[in-house]
Amino acid sequence: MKVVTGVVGNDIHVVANRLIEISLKERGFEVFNLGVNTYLEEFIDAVIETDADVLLISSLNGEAEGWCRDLFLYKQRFNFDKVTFVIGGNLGVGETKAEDIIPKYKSYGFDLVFHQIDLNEGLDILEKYLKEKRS
Amino acid sequence: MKVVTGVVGNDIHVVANRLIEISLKERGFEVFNLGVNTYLEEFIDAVIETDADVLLISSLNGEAEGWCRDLFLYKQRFNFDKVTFVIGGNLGVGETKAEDIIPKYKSYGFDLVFHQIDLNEGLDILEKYLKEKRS
Amino acid sequence: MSLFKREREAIVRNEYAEEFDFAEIEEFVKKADKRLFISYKFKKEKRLLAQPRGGFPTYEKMFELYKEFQKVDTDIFPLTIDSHTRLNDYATAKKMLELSEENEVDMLNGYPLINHGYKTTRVMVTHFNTPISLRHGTPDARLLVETALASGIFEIEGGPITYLLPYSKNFPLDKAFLYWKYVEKVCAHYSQFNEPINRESFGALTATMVPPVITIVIQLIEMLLAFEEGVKSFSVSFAQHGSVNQDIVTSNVLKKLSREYADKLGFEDTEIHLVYHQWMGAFPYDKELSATLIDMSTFIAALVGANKIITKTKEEAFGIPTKEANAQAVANTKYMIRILKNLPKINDEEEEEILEEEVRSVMEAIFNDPADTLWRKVLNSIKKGIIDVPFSPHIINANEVITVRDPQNAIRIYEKGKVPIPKRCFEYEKSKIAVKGGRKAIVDKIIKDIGIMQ
Amino acid sequence: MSLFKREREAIVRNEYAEEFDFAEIEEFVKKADKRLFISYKFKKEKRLLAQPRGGFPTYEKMFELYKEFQKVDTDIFPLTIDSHTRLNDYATAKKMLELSEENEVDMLNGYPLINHGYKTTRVMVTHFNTPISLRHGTPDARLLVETALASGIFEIEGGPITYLLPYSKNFPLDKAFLYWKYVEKVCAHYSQFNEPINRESFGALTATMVPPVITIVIQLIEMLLAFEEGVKSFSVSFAQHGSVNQDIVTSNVLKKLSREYADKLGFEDTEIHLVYHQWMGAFPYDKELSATLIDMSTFIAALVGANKIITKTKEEAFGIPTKEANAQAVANTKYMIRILKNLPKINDEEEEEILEEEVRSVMEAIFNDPADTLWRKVLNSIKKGIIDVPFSPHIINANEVITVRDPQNAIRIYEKGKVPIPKRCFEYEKSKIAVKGGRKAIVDKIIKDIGIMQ
Ligand code: B12
Ligand code: B12
Repeated sequence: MKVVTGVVGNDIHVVANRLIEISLKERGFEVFNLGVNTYLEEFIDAVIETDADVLLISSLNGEAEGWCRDLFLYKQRFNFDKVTFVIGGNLGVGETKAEDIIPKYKSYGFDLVFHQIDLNEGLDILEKYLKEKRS
Repeated sequence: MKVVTGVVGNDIHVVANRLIEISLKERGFEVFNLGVNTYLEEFIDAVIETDADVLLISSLNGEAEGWCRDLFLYKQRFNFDKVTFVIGGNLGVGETKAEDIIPKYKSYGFDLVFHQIDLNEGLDILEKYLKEKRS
Repeated sequence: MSLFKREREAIVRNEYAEEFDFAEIEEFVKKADKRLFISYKFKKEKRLLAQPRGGFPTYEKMFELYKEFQKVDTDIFPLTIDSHTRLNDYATAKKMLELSEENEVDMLNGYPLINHGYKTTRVMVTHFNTPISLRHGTPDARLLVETALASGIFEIEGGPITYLLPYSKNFPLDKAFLYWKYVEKVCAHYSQFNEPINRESFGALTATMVPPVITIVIQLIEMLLAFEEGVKSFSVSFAQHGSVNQDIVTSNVLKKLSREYADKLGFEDTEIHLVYHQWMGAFPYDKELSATLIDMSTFIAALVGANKIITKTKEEAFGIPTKEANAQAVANTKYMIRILKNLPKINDEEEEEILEEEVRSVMEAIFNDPADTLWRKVLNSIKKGIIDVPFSPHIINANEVITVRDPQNAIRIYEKGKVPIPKRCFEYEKSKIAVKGGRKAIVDKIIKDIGIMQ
Repeated sequence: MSLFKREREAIVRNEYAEEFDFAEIEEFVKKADKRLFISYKFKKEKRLLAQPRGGFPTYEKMFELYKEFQKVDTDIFPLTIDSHTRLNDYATAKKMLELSEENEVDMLNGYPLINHGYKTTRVMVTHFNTPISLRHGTPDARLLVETALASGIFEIEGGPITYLLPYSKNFPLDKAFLYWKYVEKVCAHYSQFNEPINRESFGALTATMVPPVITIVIQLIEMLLAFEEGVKSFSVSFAQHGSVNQDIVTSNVLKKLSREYADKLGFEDTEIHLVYHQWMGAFPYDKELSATLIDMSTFIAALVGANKIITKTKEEAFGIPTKEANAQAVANTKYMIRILKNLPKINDEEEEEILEEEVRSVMEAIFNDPADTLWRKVLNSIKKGIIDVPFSPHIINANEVITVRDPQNAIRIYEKGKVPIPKRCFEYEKSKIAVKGGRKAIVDKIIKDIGIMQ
């Protein structure tokens, strides 16, 4: 399974990104890590180029919303049926509640949304999700 | 003016009591300090014996209520018209609100009730009260 | 029947106490889970342990408090006794307990152990299976301690001085010593059957302007009196002074001299622990700042290398804390202990030398008293003012020592009364004090010094 | 017109910036109230000063934040810039500001200073009349700093390394150095007219496993680069490491060497201050524990003798804090500073000697680079990996240094990459590390080490 990952927007929090790469590799994924400060378009290009199964976006500095709202436009334009879209990290500015955050990002086209959820907890859920999707 | 003072009941918090004595003397009162661990009856006896103008009771450990409820009985028995009854300190167990505490102690017969009020703030009010009472 | 045994039977025969089955109690202690013994926990876990204070009138509320403490993995539970029981006024305690049970209001500031009895209390103690420390402040704690030990409470705080001078107005000194002698004996007795019962002195005293020399002397004395009766595990303690350096110096001298005096008097086979009290003086009327204050205390406890810390709560200024606030303080304290790594070992040679000399001088004066036993020497020393605790409410306490804080907030001796502070030490103390002026200036300074954390 | 002047005029001519009236600005700086200058406050008040972080998108919310800070008597206010502005993306910042103004949601994580402009911002700055520190993280901060100084913000944080390696993925190094040279020049320029503008380096860097040697070297370098351009007042800084002793050692070495290098290079007429950052790494998702963590940081700041402490809040893990939480953190920090008395002066000779030797060795390697100017030597040293910041997102950063925590939580160098750590120092570092095993064990350890406070 191929995963494209990175941190979206003008966000340079790299620590989780490094750990995500390690953890994904340990779980047997083929990882294309675009690193921090990556724009949605770059992510989309990489997904198409690598024929990835998963796009796993991180955002920590709270500004993801402005950068990710247009995902649904790309999903209209390209055929991404087999791609799973995941976003996680700290998804709002200030203290925000998961129940407000999750539906919002789902409406943009994300399949899985993890707000302030530990990395490995999220990746466990992702693996389960992928298994179910396949079967 | 004569003041009988002390800490009521099985209460041995002496620090405020020492400071009260100092402050009352500085304000020109004649002070009879019965110290800590003094029962209501002892206070009443002292008031009668010294012909005091003020009975100023402290309580810090939260147990004043049980010891002071009977003040109104003494007030029925003796003529205490010229005596001002004051209580102050920490007047309930646990965190309690002044608006619950004050009416209760007033109903027992106290003229001035100071719950978690600084000593000198309280004594200022007492002096003002005495001045008004005299005139 | 031995005299001691007869004495014990007389003590426990009290109209407010249930009947004592000593054989059953001994059996219980023999078989008691080691996890109930703090002396065992000290041996096994070489880290700073956290213990709150706390007591509620009813069994149910006490149980709820313990459940709350359990959630935050509290190392040692407290059982704090209400102040009527402390003064052996079981009748009033009973009345107030009944009122507390009938109404929703707490009419007692602690758990009236005698009225509840050991059989009931033991159910709770063994249920939680965590060491419990008895906190009281009782000059005559004979029945209370019998009841506590029978309940499975295997640490007893207090002592004939520390639970008398700060806690009583006129309880007779000789009785206090004799009654505590009894307590030590009972503790020593039960110590034979399983892990030792731990005794702890209450070094916080009045928590108000007590200079380290007085605290340390009293710690050493109560430790020696306990060891004399056969106690094997003892905790000396002191409370935050307000000056970090003074805490460090006090800790270093207390650790050194407690071992030294114990060994010198032939008690080499004893364990001595150090307990640190989070700030025991007047708190600010602000919960956030109070939380910061107790965090600061925790840092210092770790810095001075204590074995146990006794916590306060952010509600200290307002009244007996809720169980939630109490457990939160433990959680914060344990968290800080966990993350606080790599503390330097600090000492201050000059200050330690001065303090040590002061302590040795006072100890010598006590030992030089002509009386035949240590407790009588100590009793005489209190009467003579050689031991003099500032802000003690007790009528026998000399009340001649006057202390003020130096510009660094260390407590310094301004007037030494009858306490035999050596000349050069007293000069050192006075040299640190900045306040000038007469009696009025000193009184104003003391009032300010009491409120330094507010 | 001088080259510098022409450069300045070009910089401020930006479609998102308002027109700059340099003559008016100079006049403003000349007449500015001394209370706006932190360099002046440092001189006047010889105590540990407290400064929070904080920035909100709209003027109104920023004003409310300052009002909150004023209530708790905050020593220095912050102006934290949003991350679009940091990356010079004023167009996005503008759009998001508009959205934030129209709706109730904050669409920016800081104050977009360029879009607000200096005329508006100055009204707020002079209203509060408290020194303000510009917090950004911008490699190209030329326009931002011009705007800040024109607004009356007289402390500028950052530097060509500290605001680049932790804050950027691929901003060109040479440009960063040149742009910061410009910033220093502007600061030096305005320093002539009134009290000096204070520059502060950002020693926290990535706040993740950075060893003290790297932090100190970068502090010294940025200080020297600023002094070279005529800056007269500078703050070196570092963040809590996770080991108290390592903080003490770092502070002692940093204080000593910053003065020494400054003097050696002929900058005797400069003021150097020490700034300590409360824990900058990952916080626990628990507000009460977070409050305890920052209390602990405050204690250490006082212990290491810092001149300023920069606060976090108990909401750190959750997101940009509310103004109330932010002010509360300042209140707690100031309270602890006030009550924390008589801290011992501590040092650790062995550790300090090792760290000093490491720093001198790396500094020597930098100075030995054949380039003609210091900034070019430094640039080359970064490229060569002589300066190597763990967890930097920047593509030029070598990323070869690997650090782990020793059992006391001190950060130790496990792999030194190209950083010229002397042999005996490296052996010392390795000797402290307990973790055994291959790559996997180290990675697991590092993950644990990042989360020590959680
Ligand atoms: C020091 C102290 C002790 C010392 C006392 C030494 C001594 N002999 O004096 C020691 C350690 C021995 C002690 C023991 C106990 N204490 Co105590 N103690 C304190 C503490 C920390 C400070 C008190 C103090 O000295 N303050 C300084 C003086 C100057 O201020 P003050 O007493 O608060 O009084 C001020 C005002 O109340 C006012 N005031 C007082 N009287 C009057 C009268 C008038 C007319 C006016 C206007 C004002 C006024 O003036 C003072 C200055 O502003 C307080 C908590 C706090 N406040 O921070 C708890 C506290 C008073 N103690 C408390 C308790 C319960 C006890 C114990 C029962 C133990 C226990 N179960 O925890 C025992 C007491 C046993 C007994 N028989 O009473 C509780 C009371 C609980 C409640 N009300 O709900 C408190 C509030 C702590 C707590 N949160 O649990 N204590
Ligand atoms: C270290 C740090 C920094 C370092 C970063 C160094 C670097 N290059 O990486 C420095 C100091 C440079 C920094 C800078 C800034 N930071 Co910062 N930073 C932090 C801090 C303290 C820790 C982050 C960290 O490394 N954690 C450790 C890693 C392992 O955990 P993590 O990042 O939290 O990620 C976890 C989860 O989110 C999850 N996760 C992440 N991605 C994904 C994806 C999936 C699919 C899943 C399942 C899980 C997942 O897994 C991780 C492990 O559990 C956090 C606060 C905190 N969390 O304690 C603030 C924080 C993230 N920073 C913040 C901000 C705003 C900034 C700045 C804009 C400055 C400012 N205005 O205050 C700048 C960023 C500029 C920019 N262009 O982005 C805010 C974000 C605010 C918000 N969301 O409301 C935070 C929350 C602090 C705060 N409370 O204000 N920061």
